[in-house]
Amino acid sequence: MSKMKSVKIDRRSFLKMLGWGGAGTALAGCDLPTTVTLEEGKEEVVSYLMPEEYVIPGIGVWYASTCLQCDAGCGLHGRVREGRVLKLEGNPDSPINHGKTCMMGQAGVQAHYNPDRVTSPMLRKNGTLQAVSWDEALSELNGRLGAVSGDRFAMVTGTVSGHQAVLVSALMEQMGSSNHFAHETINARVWRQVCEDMLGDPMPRLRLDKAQVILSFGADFLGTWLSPVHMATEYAKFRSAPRGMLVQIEPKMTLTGGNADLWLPARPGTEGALALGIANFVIERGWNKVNVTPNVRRALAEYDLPKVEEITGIPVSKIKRIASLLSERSPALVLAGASAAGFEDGYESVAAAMLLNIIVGAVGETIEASAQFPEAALLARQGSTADLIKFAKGLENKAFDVVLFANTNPVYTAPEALGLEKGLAEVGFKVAMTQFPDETAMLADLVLPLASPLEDWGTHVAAYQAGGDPVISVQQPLMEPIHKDVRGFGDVMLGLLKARNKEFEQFADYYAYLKTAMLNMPGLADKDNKNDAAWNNLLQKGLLSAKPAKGKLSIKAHTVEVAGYQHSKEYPLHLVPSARLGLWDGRHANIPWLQEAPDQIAKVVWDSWAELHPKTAHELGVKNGDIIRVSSASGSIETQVYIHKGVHPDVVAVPMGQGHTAYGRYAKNRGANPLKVLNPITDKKTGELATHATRVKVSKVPRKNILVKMGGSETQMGRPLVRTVSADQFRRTEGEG
Amino acid sequence: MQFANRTSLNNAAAVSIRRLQAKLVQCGKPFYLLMALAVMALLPLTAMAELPVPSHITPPPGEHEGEHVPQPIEFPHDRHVKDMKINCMYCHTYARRSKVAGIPPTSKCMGCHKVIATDRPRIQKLTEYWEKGESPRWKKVHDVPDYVHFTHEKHIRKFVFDADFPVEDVQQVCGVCHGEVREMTVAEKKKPLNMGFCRRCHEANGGPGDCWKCHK
Amino acid sequence: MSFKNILENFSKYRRGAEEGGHHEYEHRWGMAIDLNLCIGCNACSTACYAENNLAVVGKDKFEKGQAMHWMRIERYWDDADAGRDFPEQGALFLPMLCQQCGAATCEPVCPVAATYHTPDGLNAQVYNRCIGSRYCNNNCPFRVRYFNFWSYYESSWPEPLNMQLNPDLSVRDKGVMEKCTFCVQRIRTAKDKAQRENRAIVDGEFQTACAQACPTGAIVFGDTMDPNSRVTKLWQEHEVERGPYTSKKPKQNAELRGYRIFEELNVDPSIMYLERVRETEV
Amino acid sequence: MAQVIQDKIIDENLKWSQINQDVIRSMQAPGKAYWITFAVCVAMFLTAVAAEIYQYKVGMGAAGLNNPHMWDMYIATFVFWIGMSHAGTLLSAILHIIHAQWRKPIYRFAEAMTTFSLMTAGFFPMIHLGRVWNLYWVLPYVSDRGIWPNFRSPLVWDAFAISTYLSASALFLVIGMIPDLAILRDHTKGWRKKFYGILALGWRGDDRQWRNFRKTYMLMACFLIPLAISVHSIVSSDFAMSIMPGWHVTTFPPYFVAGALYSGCAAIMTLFICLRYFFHMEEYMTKNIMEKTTKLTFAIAMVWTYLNLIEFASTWYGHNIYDKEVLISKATGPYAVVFWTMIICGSVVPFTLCFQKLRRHMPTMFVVSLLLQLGMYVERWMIVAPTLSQAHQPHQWDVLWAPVVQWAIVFGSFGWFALLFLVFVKLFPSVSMYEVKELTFHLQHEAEEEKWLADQEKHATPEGAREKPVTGRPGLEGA
Repeated sequence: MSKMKSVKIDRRSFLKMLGWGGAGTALAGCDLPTTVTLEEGKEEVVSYLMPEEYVIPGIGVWYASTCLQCDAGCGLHGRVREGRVLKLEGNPDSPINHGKTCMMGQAGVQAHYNPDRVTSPMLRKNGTLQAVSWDEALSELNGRLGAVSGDRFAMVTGTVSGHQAVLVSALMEQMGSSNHFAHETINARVWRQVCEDMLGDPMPRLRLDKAQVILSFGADFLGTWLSPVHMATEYAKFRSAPRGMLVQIEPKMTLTGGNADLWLPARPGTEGALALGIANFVIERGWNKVNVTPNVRRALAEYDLPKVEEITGIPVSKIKRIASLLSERSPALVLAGASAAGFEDGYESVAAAMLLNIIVGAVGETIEASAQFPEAALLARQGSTADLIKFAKGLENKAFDVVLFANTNPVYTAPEALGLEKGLAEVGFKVAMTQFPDETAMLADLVLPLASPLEDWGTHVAAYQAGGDPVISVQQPLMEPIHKDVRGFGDVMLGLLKARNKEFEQFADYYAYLKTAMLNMPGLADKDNKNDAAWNNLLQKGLLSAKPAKGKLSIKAHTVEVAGYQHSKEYPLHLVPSARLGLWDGRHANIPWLQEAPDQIAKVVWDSWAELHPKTAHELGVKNGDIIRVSSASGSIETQVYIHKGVHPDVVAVPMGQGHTAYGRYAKNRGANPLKVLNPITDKKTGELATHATRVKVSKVPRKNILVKMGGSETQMGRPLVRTVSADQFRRTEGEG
Repeated sequence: MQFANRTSLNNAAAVSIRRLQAKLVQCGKPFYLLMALAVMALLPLTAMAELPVPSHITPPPGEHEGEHVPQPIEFPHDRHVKDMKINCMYCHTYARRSKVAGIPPTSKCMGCHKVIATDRPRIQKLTEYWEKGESPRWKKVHDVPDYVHFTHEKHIRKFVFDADFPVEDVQQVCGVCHGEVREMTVAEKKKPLNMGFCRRCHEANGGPGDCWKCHK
Repeated sequence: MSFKNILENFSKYRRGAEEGGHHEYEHRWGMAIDLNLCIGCNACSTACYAENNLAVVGKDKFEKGQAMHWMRIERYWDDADAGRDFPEQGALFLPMLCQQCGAATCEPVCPVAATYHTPDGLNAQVYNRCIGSRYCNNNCPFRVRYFNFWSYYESSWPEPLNMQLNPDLSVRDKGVMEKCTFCVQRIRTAKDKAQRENRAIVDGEFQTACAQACPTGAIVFGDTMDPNSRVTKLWQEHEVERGPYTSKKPKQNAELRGYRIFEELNVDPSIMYLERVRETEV
Repeated sequence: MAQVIQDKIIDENLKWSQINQDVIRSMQAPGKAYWITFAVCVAMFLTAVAAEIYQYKVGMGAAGLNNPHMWDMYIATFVFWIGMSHAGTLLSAILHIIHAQWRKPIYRFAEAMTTFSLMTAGFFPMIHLGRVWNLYWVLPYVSDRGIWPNFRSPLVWDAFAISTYLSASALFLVIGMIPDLAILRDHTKGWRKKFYGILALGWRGDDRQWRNFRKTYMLMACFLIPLAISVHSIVSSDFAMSIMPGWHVTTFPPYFVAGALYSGCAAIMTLFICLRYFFHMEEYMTKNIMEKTTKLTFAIAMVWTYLNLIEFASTWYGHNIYDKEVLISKATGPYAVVFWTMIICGSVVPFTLCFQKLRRHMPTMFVVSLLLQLGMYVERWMIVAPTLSQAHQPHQWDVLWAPVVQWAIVFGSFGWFALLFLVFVKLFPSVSMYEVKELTFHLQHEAEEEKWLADQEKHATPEGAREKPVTGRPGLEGA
């Protein structure tokens, strides 16, 4: 152990910051250049205590780590210079992101250097949170944990995987509690369930690169679905000659919709019916590659095209065209995401899409069995809103005495109707482990400041394993903690475990635990750890491939029953809480780069907005920038109008991410949070929150806002800036692939 | 090139005047005026550096009377360079590899000073730092503006390695910009290190003339 | 640039003004941006913020049009959408950054020569030479130059955000024009490294931050003078050539996708765009 | 013949001592109205100074500029003031060369206007610079850094042109005043005597001095005319040298010069009426002179209108889509009100000058002259802003209305100009005494000659040939 400790010191000492006193920050032209810069003795310069072999001041070095901005698990390379991490790039070795990142990944440094981090433990005394020492905080926490028994203890996390998941389960085991809730608002829980039920694999690999036509029912795979960066890299192959075709059916144009060849808004919640109608038509014409059981066939026959048109509002001709495309341009791939799944019968809608996949022969062609990571204990405990609802139920029943939140902010993301805040008030002791002063932390009795992902150790197993071989990727710190008084998530968990189980005392800290654990993984040959070669290789590469526990897909097509469309007089519109690549579910609202980055479609910055179709806006008599009140049965929000044609006329779409009441200077009191007004409707099968099922009415508020967006003209004014060419010509000149 | 014959006095005066103007604009204290005048008056008295200049370098004219910057430890360059004959790059190891020459890691100092001269107050101060596990916070003396990209590595390569200049005499090359460090305790700025100085040297020695080579 | 220099090189200097740029280039950095692959996700733009110390201006200043995004994704709706209920063909995305024109219109108008053409084929902007007359952006048809209307250092990088600042390039203060540099700090590092190792720069050895980040690989960056570079091959494949625009020039194969924006203004941009592909049959 | 007498520029029977008296009276200790005006001007100027200090401190963002609109009212105002300076040169130099007698009572304040509007214009390139403290980098000075300004840039030409023009026109003004200053030296006491004594440069009014004076003055006039025309051509190249639609216009130099003369003449009309009214100079600034000025203004207005139409036509038929769209947007877009203000004030309002009744009605002329200047101001703004609002890249299209800081500085520039002018009229003779004397002498001579000729015809010398009137040398006899 002592040896390990010394190793650790060596490993970490390069992270020490050098000479931070203004390096790279003096301004060109702040003043007369001669005054500022030709002065001697203004800046400081500091050397390392010990020479570091690979660290030369003035030269940047890249270290591998893992991105934690969402749960896709992309590999990272971070550029470190003078002990500061400056820039993140993708790890080219990662089969997930192939060296690429999304905007959120790029902004990881701003989460790390965020000026609004929690810098010391805080304990609620006389009603207010006050800074305390870690010793005091932990003794308080251990005392509370000691006093609670079994299921009275609950832990709420986001998606958690790798060795952190192991520690979480260990803690739950030690506490004798089964109440671990993993909460993610943006998830693919319903898709997973459908895949599990119909294909026997919860997360099959989707081969976008092989597909020639993709029909997506609201799956924003380029933006927010499953593993966006990976999907985008695959999309590039899909779009290269001979170029596949993308059809997107969704009530509000997402980033993926913006790139579709055909974008159609079906009436919200009728995607299932549309899928069934297409399936019916495909079978009718005999285009199906796989035959279905007579039961299924009978059920499908109900969905003749005129009826489907009536339900979905999509003309028969278009439906026929889509159906013929699916057969002409095989292999096809049908996806279904949030806007199809977010209803009471969401499961059925997604199942209908999957049925279509089966019928057109996508399964086995473009849908392959997943490369499951072999170590079950390390697999991701994937977050869902079902867990949040379960947790809320528990709160309602006053089932918990101590609740431990880690890296999650349910107080912000939970709909008002779940009564989370009220329920939490009844809980004896609430602990928030977080980097930022978020809404949950503001309600907590104890706040434990966590190290940022770029300061912490960890391992991650992505839920969606993109490559042929599954990987576990390593998260290593890229610099020493900026704030002295923060601790890694693993370290805190290990500390809690040590207090309960002597077994864990052999590990000095989480790093030691992780290293021991990883070196025992099959695949790291150097078991006796000579010169740390295997370990160093692992850190250098950033990930470890394993032999896949390959399953086989077994098709179980069954009948699907989707509900018809119901009009509502009182609440005529549907609320679509759209997910944004950027602010995600609101966790990145405190990152200035992401606030300033315009929304990909609306191009609005620093605020939220309600997208309305010009027709709807005309009926309501509102213009861009007018404030409207969006009211559901569970509450109301006010936000500015943004009019464009990329929404269904029955829809008001408000993006998630804003409307924080805490969370630092960049996020606080900015915009509105659509999640708050969602009705507590759940998907019947999975218990997921039906995010798109809330009906709302909209009324004008006599106030106006200046809609702050990028770009002067909405069209090119006939100027040939973005030129287009037909796909036929493209295939002629650049080949059939 | 037409400036190459300019006397160092003129040049230094020009620099001083610019500094003076700049300072006056910045704070307008008559103090600076007096100081600049004093510097100007003293300039003719300044003895020229005696350090031999390598024959393959045409040194740019230009002198500067740097302030004596108080450092955490009054490090005696003269002792190390002149008396001990230690090569510049023994301590400033990064000069041939990186933009910056680098301050030696404290362990390097301690490599000798665990045993040598341990009774001296400066060494005791150094030992104190070492035992605390800290490095002294030195003040930068030779500093170029942050919009300037200067790299030691290229200059050392051109004037030492590519020119087959004996590495043991490297201080002559360093001295072109750093002055006669062997006569100083802590480093003092002896050359103006402003754009005119750089440009004159680049013109005389065939350095690049493209703005973006040095400005960032 | 002394008197002597001016006298000796005057004809070259003058010709540069007329014909644009240098005549003996060391490199000519260029790009090819495939609009068929660009999904408009903003990864490049954010990467640019991270790499190039771009200031975050905040909502009020963004509203005034003072944002500093060197790389911006322009989103256009189809002109044909005006007659439709929905934008059925999606949006049109255009990554717009400095085109590093060979005959850049920004260069001749700068009164202090703060912007000039480098032997690498780049439009350099020397920040500390800039006096802020802003003529360059007025004369830029792409409007890709950004002026520091305010001092952003305090507001944009409150501690410890300023620790992220890239020391390889300066932080610009108020009154200075700035623009995309094709990540000249990366070019510089790569050139230094190649020189140290006594070799030519290998294609793909380094990339600009935007090209590196782009998830679909829509942006290809490289030396258009290196015959083996990916970008040169793309330019050749699409029969796009450098140099002034003439209508007499044998028209490239009309079926090919390569084009340069505003080429008819004779600015000789260094970025070739590839046309967005549209399915016509849906 | 009767026409000649009716049309006379000025009453030729004015006594020279009366002229001296009248002009010196105008320079006497100012009254209440003067001080109030002065205070208003100072207030305007100080507001501008405050705005500029604020802008200097926080950056150009204070002026509300943004990415497409890198320039706005500062540049428009700069062009306006430069333009205004042209009429002084025109009146003084061109009319001097072509011996237009009627210029003599009014050229002095017009020349002062030239100098002062240049002094005002000179501020604007500085105000508009992002880093004004480095302004001197525009000048080619020998520097330690060995770098030079970019001689290809029209902004550098501007720097040369403006500084040359300012020094030349200031010199012209001062030289032209020397005989008057000598008069003042001889008629004043105390500090004024000393002051004028220094400025009069030892003028005694002897023949050699007069001869040299006239030669110098003529030479300066000849030098100034091409200079003035080139200055505004260079200012126009700030726009014409760019490739922006609406700026890249080859007819800009003459268009700018015409516009400059136009606004300058209008300004002369305004100042003419002010001086006439406030200093009771009705005898010097007669309605006849006014009429001649207005006729000149009308002619220039028509030239300007013609060039304007030429520009529109060439844009229209040139079929450059970008140019055309900018033009259409000017007339129909968000700036349409401003555009039509410009057309009406610049091309329609001048038709009032066709009517003699109106021409001789001073209040009307005052209003008209202000309208013309408004038209010319918005013309400059219509050149700068709409092009920037709607150039090649539609993504960067925007509409900008200047915020308060810009307005404060622009208004302040009027305050500054007026301030200079107010100081001038109290320190220097705003009417050229010696030239008015010259004029009366000539007129007398002319009248007498006419009379003599008429008499000759009528009476065929019954009382014998009357002697021709004695011609004396005009000049300083009265001084």
